[in-house]
Amino acid sequence: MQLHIRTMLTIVTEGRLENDLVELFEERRIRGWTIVEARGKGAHGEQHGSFDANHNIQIELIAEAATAEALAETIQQRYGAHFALVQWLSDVRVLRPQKF
Amino acid sequence: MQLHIRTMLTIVTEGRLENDLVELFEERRIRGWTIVEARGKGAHGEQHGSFDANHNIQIELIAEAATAEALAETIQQRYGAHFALVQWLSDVRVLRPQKF
Amino acid sequence: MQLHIRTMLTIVTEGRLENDLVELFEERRIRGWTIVEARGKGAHGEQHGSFDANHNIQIELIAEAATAEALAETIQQRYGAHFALVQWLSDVRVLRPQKF
Amino acid sequence: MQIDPVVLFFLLGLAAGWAKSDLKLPSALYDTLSVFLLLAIGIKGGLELAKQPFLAILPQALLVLLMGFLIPLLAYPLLRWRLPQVDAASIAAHYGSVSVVTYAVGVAYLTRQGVSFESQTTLFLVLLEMPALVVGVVLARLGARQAAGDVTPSAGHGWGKLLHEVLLGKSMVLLLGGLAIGALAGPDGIKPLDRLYIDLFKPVLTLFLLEMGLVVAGKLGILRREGFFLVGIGVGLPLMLSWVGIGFGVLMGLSPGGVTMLAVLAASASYIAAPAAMRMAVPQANPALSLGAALGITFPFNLLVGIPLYHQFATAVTGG
Amino acid sequence: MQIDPVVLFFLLGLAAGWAKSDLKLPSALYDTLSVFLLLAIGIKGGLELAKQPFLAILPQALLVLLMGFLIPLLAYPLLRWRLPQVDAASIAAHYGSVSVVTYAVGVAYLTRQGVSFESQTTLFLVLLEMPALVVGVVLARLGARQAAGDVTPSAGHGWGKLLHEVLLGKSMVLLLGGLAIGALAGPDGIKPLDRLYIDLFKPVLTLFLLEMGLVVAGKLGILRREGFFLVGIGVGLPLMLSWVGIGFGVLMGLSPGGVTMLAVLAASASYIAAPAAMRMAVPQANPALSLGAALGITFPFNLLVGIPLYHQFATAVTGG
Amino acid sequence: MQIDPVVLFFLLGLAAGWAKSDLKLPSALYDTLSVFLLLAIGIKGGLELAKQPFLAILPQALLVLLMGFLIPLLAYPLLRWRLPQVDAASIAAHYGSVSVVTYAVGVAYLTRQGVSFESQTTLFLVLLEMPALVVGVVLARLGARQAAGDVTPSAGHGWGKLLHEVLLGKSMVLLLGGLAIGALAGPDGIKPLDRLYIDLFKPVLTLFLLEMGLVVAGKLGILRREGFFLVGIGVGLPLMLSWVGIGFGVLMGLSPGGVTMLAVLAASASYIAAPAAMRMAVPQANPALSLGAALGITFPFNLLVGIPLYHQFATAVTGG
Ligand SMILES: Nc1ncnc2c1ncn2[C@@H]1O[C@H](COP(=O)(O)O)[C@@H](O)[C@H]1O
Ligand SMILES: Nc1ncnc2c1ncn2[C@@H]1O[C@H](COP(=O)(O)O)[C@@H](O)[C@H]1O
Ligand SMILES: Nc1ncnc2c1ncn2[C@@H]1O[C@H](COP(=O)(O)O)[C@@H](O)[C@H]1O
Ligand code: NA
Ligand code: NA
Ligand code: NA
Repeated sequence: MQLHIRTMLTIVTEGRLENDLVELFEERRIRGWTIVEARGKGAHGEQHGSFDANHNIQIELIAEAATAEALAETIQQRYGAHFALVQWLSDVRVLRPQKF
Repeated sequence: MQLHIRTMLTIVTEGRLENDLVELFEERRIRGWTIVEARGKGAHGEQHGSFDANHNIQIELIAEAATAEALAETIQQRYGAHFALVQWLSDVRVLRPQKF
Repeated sequence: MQLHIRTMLTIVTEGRLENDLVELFEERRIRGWTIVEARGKGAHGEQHGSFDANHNIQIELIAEAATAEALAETIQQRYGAHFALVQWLSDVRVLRPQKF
Repeated sequence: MQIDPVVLFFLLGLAAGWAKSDLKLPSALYDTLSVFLLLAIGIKGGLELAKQPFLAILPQALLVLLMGFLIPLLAYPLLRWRLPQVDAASIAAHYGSVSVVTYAVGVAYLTRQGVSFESQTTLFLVLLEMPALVVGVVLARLGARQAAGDVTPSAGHGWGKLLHEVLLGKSMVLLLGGLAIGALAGPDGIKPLDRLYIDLFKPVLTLFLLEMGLVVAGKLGILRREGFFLVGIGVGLPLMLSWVGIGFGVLMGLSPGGVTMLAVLAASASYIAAPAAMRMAVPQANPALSLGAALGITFPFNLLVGIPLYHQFATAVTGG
Repeated sequence: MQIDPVVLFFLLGLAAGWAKSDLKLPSALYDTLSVFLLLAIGIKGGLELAKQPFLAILPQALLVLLMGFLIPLLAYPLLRWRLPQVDAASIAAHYGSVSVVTYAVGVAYLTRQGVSFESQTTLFLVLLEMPALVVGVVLARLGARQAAGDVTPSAGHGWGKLLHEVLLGKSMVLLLGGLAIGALAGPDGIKPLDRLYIDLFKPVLTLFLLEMGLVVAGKLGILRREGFFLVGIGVGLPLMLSWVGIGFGVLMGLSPGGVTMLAVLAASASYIAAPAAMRMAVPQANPALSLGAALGITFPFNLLVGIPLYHQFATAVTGG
Repeated sequence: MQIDPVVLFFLLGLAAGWAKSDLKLPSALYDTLSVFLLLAIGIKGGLELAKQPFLAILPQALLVLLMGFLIPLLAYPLLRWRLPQVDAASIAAHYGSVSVVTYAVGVAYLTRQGVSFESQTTLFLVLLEMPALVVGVVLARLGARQAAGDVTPSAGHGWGKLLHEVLLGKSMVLLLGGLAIGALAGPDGIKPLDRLYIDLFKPVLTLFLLEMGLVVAGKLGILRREGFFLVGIGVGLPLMLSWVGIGFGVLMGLSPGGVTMLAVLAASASYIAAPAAMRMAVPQANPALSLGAALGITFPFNLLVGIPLYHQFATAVTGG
């Protein structure tokens, strides 16, 4: 089995941003992503998730390195100043490179 | 502390496949895995998670490289054609190598 | 965009330990972490998540390598013997190194 | 024709979803409501069953089973006209099976109109759930076998697993379980539970319909893409199938209300049991297509137009 | 002054949270309960609306809208005294908008006291939800524009998106949707739903208040940090604003009960619609501050002290 | 002996789980139902408490506490016969504490039989929740201390934390909180809440029992592995302990119904509070073992066989 390296961008941020981020992904023609509900703590305090206004989502998104990095940078610039936001990148090996 | 490299296989797919996949894991004598509820978008459209027939799961499974890769290949062959499915592999460092 | 390497510690364990672990993080002056609900199987049997006494959490925590490893070791020593617990470490690239 | 208030909740959900409101019901609520509705309908059926000797309705039950096998066989050739075999088979299965919520709205409609109907219709609902699924799978597999190497042994469950999937699917278990509980406990035993399972049935249905409105709104995308064809299926099939129901109803000698309910059952399409079973049994079929038609078109069509219409049909035919 | 039992549930939640009990309600329950409360209040309002000609209450409705625009304009300069513009604007918006649960507890209080009030107060609740949010955003943006380069175009949604956010936010959709359903279906149509939307309203409120107690307990940290200032806002503003409500109530010629309810609405601060809208429209504002004041102080203050007090004010003023 | 309909829901869940149906209730529903049941039982107890002077039942309360301390001390030596100390201690704690749902089914059983019982049994339920947990932890720690170096200071919480865990665990908080609310608000204050907390209590119990059936079915694996021994514990202990309850009941001079309820309490094993506390206090104990016995065997045994049996015992002994 031949594996191919791609970059995974993980975004942890406020649930409210989901619609905006998905719009951004569509603009950039990203073809897929995965979202899970999360809570956590960071510089913006605790996000308990018990209450409407206050839950995180974690988005995982596999793409080519350049695409993922550019996306991370845009998100950082657009939302980093005022929203709870942490992003990280890592390498993953995928089976079907044409998918990402 | 000495750390040991193992391979982590992550599987994102339709919730309906959970039972089948767990059966497959048992057959292969995989000793552990972790499942979280997810939603997402991909080639098979959006999986909102709001509705029975339509939610994803994300499975993480640490194993030896060969085991993980073989598993990924089987899953790809068995379900890749007709089900929403994305898999990726990455390296992780674990504390107790005998566990995986 | 310049990226910086940090270590991500992932902890999968019983939901009951959440309070204790968060206390430990605060002691160690860890500045952030993310928690998602999980279920799974391991040496301690299945954690279905359907029932109070029986669900997992998965904690992700980005920190400097030394901090993350020391934390993993403490957790292993303190809870490894009697609780369902799996931990792994991996490298991630972050945008704002001063945050972690 | 005044609209039933329960349907207004569906329209509210539909409007909110269509306008991209951030209104969202937790999925746990959806799951809870559907467990409740299935159990409550089962119990009601069981209570009625307890009242009459089973043998008396056996002939009717057999006829209903026959109808369940027949409907997908009627729908399939029509659908084949423009669809691949697997998709035609899967959609035929959806329309052969039934929608519990459409049934419930039908009951609400007749009750509001003061029209009575035979109590065994709940039993018919249970009986209709499964046969069409079996027929659908057979049709799909016959097709697939002809289509050569495309189908590996792994594409879809074996028959044993499939039967398990259908018979022990959530809807069957709760409907049959409720039926058994209602029949065993009888009216006296169930009385202390009436406050939930009887009194709150209709109000809870409103919440469920609100959610269904939101879900259907989420299907508008596929409708736009698949356009007229899906609308044709989603409106044409129930209209046609309602007459199959009317025919069988008349054959069984049901009252006008009973004939109406059988028409509603025939015209309704499953969106819980069928998608679950077809996904595992015929994974090659496109679930967006069958769910788009059954849930995106037929469900609202039946709620808003179909049910009153079938009632008029039935009244005209039975001269009731 | 005997405490209403529904408030005891709030205190239980508060105590449990404060003592760090492991009591936790699932977030799906919270979401479900708030959907239910909003719908139920909307329906009740719609039923009342159906009873009287809309034109008759139009003048009152316009006055209420005016009050909604006025309150944040009054609160803003006071808050500017010690807060940055964005935070002052955001808090002003929270207090100009309304808390549905505070309203519901107010209704429970008056009902228990045997005091009647005009049925259109539910309509007022709906009307007050939005105007203050618009004013708050304008104030914040005027401020931000002066504050130079700090605000990139991306900091906050544009007006179109914002209006969408507010008008199609969960609370507006459910309140207005309920209103429409109640008005369209009328008392006869809603009757079969009474068992849920009317009979269970107050009991369900207890569960919601239990949860709110836990949520408020979670805000004690920020209270401790921000100390006296937040308490000053959280107690001072509602006390002051209650008199604005009383003034408008008297102007409209409402009964003592009606004046009380308008005071409650004026004094209550939104913690569902406002945080959602402000977060997207004015992301520079600190949400911990506004939510801390509105939910951490004002909400319990109104429940425990404010509502009875405003009733006394209103009785004294109207001589009722 | 006719089976109570609520028990049928348990059997339905058990059957569905055993047959590996895909029926699954959302965990949020389980959490919600248990919050509701605990609160409702607490409130009912509080209402009863409000009726009688506290001092009058103080002697009985003390006897009940004594029983709570005694039961684990009786069970422990029996369990030590084949189990390690930590496991024996943990299981002893589970059986010394009580199961709220078993209690509720007992109430339903007696009500159905038309047998009255002392209202303070709800108070007894609350009192029995905790003492056994304390005894269990002491037994485990004495044992562990002897077992040398195995126990690092980190294995298990300190006493302070543990007391917090137990006293502020969800069950204690909701039971005591409900008790206080019921006592403070009195029958008049609670009346508007009756529709939920009283009328829906039994119907809601059915949903909870359905879920419990599914949960118990999930424990069949451990039963198969641990075989006869677990069954021996799970049937033998409650049978034996029911007589302890009967003894104390007679000693207190309770009516036949009251003696039955005390037997039910003594024979029931905790599966909410005890597992939570033991997991943190005695992490060396195997939770699968204690939960397997308490939930997998004793819970269904009590529901199906135990409750009617204890009632017969009690009637025979009291000559009622
Ligand atoms: N060091 C970290 N490791 C993992 N997740 C983090 C970390 N810091 C913050 N987070 C997550 O990112 C969210 C936003 O972070 P912040 O903007 O720092 O408040 C938090 O609520 C956490 O869920
Ligand atoms: N590029 C991607 N990155 C992360 N997750 C993805 C990606 N593409 C698809 N997924 C996830 O995998 C599921 C199945 O993908 P697909 O088979 O492409 O529909 C989707 O519903 C997503 O949750
Ligand atoms: N090999 C594995 N890969 C991923 N997750 C695992 C693995 N083994 C165990 N886990 C997770 O860690 C939890 C505790 O593991 P254990 O202590 O082995 O019971 C399990 O319930 C799983 O969720
Ligand atoms: Na049908
Ligand atoms: Na206000
Ligand atoms: Na006991």
